Amino acid sequence: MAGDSEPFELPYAESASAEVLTLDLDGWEGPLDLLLTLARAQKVDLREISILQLTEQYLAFIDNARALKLELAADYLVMAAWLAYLKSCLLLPKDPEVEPSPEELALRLQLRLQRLNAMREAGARLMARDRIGRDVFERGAPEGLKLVRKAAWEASLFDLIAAYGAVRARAEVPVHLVQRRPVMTLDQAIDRVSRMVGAALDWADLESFLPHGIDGDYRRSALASSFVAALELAKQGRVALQQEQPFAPLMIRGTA
Amino acid sequence: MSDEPDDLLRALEAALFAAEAPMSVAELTTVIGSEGVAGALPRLAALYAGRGIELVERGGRWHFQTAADLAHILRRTREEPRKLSRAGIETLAIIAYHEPVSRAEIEAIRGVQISKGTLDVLLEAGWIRPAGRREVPGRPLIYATTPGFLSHFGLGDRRDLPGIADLKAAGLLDPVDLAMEQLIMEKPEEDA
Amino acid sequence: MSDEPDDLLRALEAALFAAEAPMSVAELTTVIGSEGVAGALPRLAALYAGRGIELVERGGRWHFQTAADLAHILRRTREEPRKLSRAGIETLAIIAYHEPVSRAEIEAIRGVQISKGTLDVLLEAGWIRPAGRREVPGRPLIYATTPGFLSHFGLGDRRDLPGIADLKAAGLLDPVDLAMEQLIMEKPEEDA
Repeated sequence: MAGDSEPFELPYAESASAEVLTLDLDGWEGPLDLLLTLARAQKVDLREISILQLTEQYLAFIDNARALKLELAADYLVMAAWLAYLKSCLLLPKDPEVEPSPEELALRLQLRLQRLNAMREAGARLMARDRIGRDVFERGAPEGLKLVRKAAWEASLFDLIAAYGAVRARAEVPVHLVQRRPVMTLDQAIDRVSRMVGAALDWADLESFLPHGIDGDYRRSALASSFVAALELAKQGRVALQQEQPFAPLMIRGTA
Repeated sequence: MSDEPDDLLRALEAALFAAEAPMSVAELTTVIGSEGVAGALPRLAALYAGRGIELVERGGRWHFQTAADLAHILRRTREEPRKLSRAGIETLAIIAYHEPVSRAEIEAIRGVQISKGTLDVLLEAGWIRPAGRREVPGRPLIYATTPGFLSHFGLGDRRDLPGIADLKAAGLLDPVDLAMEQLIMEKPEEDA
Repeated sequence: MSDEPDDLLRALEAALFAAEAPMSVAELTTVIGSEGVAGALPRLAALYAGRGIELVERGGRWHFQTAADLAHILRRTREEPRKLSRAGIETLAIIAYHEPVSRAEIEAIRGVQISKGTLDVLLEAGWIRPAGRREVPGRPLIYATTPGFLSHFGLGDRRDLPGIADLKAAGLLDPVDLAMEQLIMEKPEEDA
């Protein structure tokens, strides 16, 4: 009854050349799709379908395609091999050792066909709905809704006044005040060294002439000024200077 | 159309007419700058019932569109939307009825590999979107439909998918393994 | 809006809604494929009178448009608070204390060039306005503050601004070195 159904026959009707048949084979979305097409040709509810009959139809189809020397995609051949196995299992006496049973395999195939069929029908019903751009139309030239962002500038009166203060302060003519640094003048050093040399009779280290308990910049200033004072006093013949080697302590003694 | 449209209805009407895409209640509330949008939309839709243009809700978003029975007037000036291949239609149906669904799951139902182009076409049309990954080995990408899918096919909601309730009741949206398990479980009962 | 829209009105409504440009009576007659368009259009327009959208004729062509009083919905403005830059606040301060002043005078007082953007921001904020031209060579534009400036800063009058002596007393005349440092720090900003 199903053998002469339309989808099965169609390829033959148009098989003027092998190429056409190949193209028609491409029309199936895989072996499951081909099986479903054959199953639907049985014109019974998929739940009532005879898997054995379906298997025979599929195998016949593949044989015919082979006879026509058509190149069949591997998955069609895999399905054919599997169905041939299923067919033999279904025909042979039951072997309770075989798991899963051929009936279970057949049921599984039936369930898959039902699911694919359900989705194929759902797809067709979906496509038949009132679709935008085909059955219903949106506004042709919508004005569009625009959001314009506008900055709300923020500044306080204090910011304003402080900014003006900063500008004016920058513009003021700067006045530089040089801080007085602690120094011992040359006059002070001559006065001090000449007084101290007058009291001493023996050689003494120049550094011992510096005031006690001073350090830092003032000590360096006092040392420098005292050295120049010693040279000045030596020039005047009032002191004698002696140094054993470079960087050794500078010794000083009164000549009086 | 007895009652005079109030300010809220007028504002909604204007916003929805001018909008370039369907709008949610939240978006409309922002645009209109007033509350009560959710309640006013069905009133506005009722005002347009039976007219040449209709206000419809699709996936929580609202838009105006021409009445379906007037398609013959408008279609002559327009090209048909791109025709989807059979693989495309089936893949879209599987995603819509099973979402979220992975590529392998789609292939299991169709019994054939899907070419990359099929999913690309559906993605490009804005009908499906990647919806994360399935937390199974390999973490495959899963797909779901978009609000644009609902709008295009005139569905208020996924529950409006044709026949989805019947398919669910018949177990036809369950995987084969699950269906087999249930059938085997039922068996002893039948034998008894 | 008493009469039930008839088929012709529905068809016109849909055709005008879906149209990508305003349509003439002749075009509409072709699309609808029925006579009586010219008479039906004013009826359709009357149906929409006072609504959020209106059917209007412009130069023999008809189209739907948003009601004029709802134009604000199409173009919403949102204010986003932004702090005025240092260059901006200093320029504003100089204008406030010395108005009317030219750009060159502002730069002479600030000791730094000001970018055009700085004045634009102050103009946009509505705090300054062009106040004519200085009658010197080049006739430069001069700027003054606005009433909006006074109200924003809570001043009754420009003379309410504290004088130099007040600023000094308040310690707002920063030491020169610090001011120089700030000047150097802000420079890249102004270049940008």
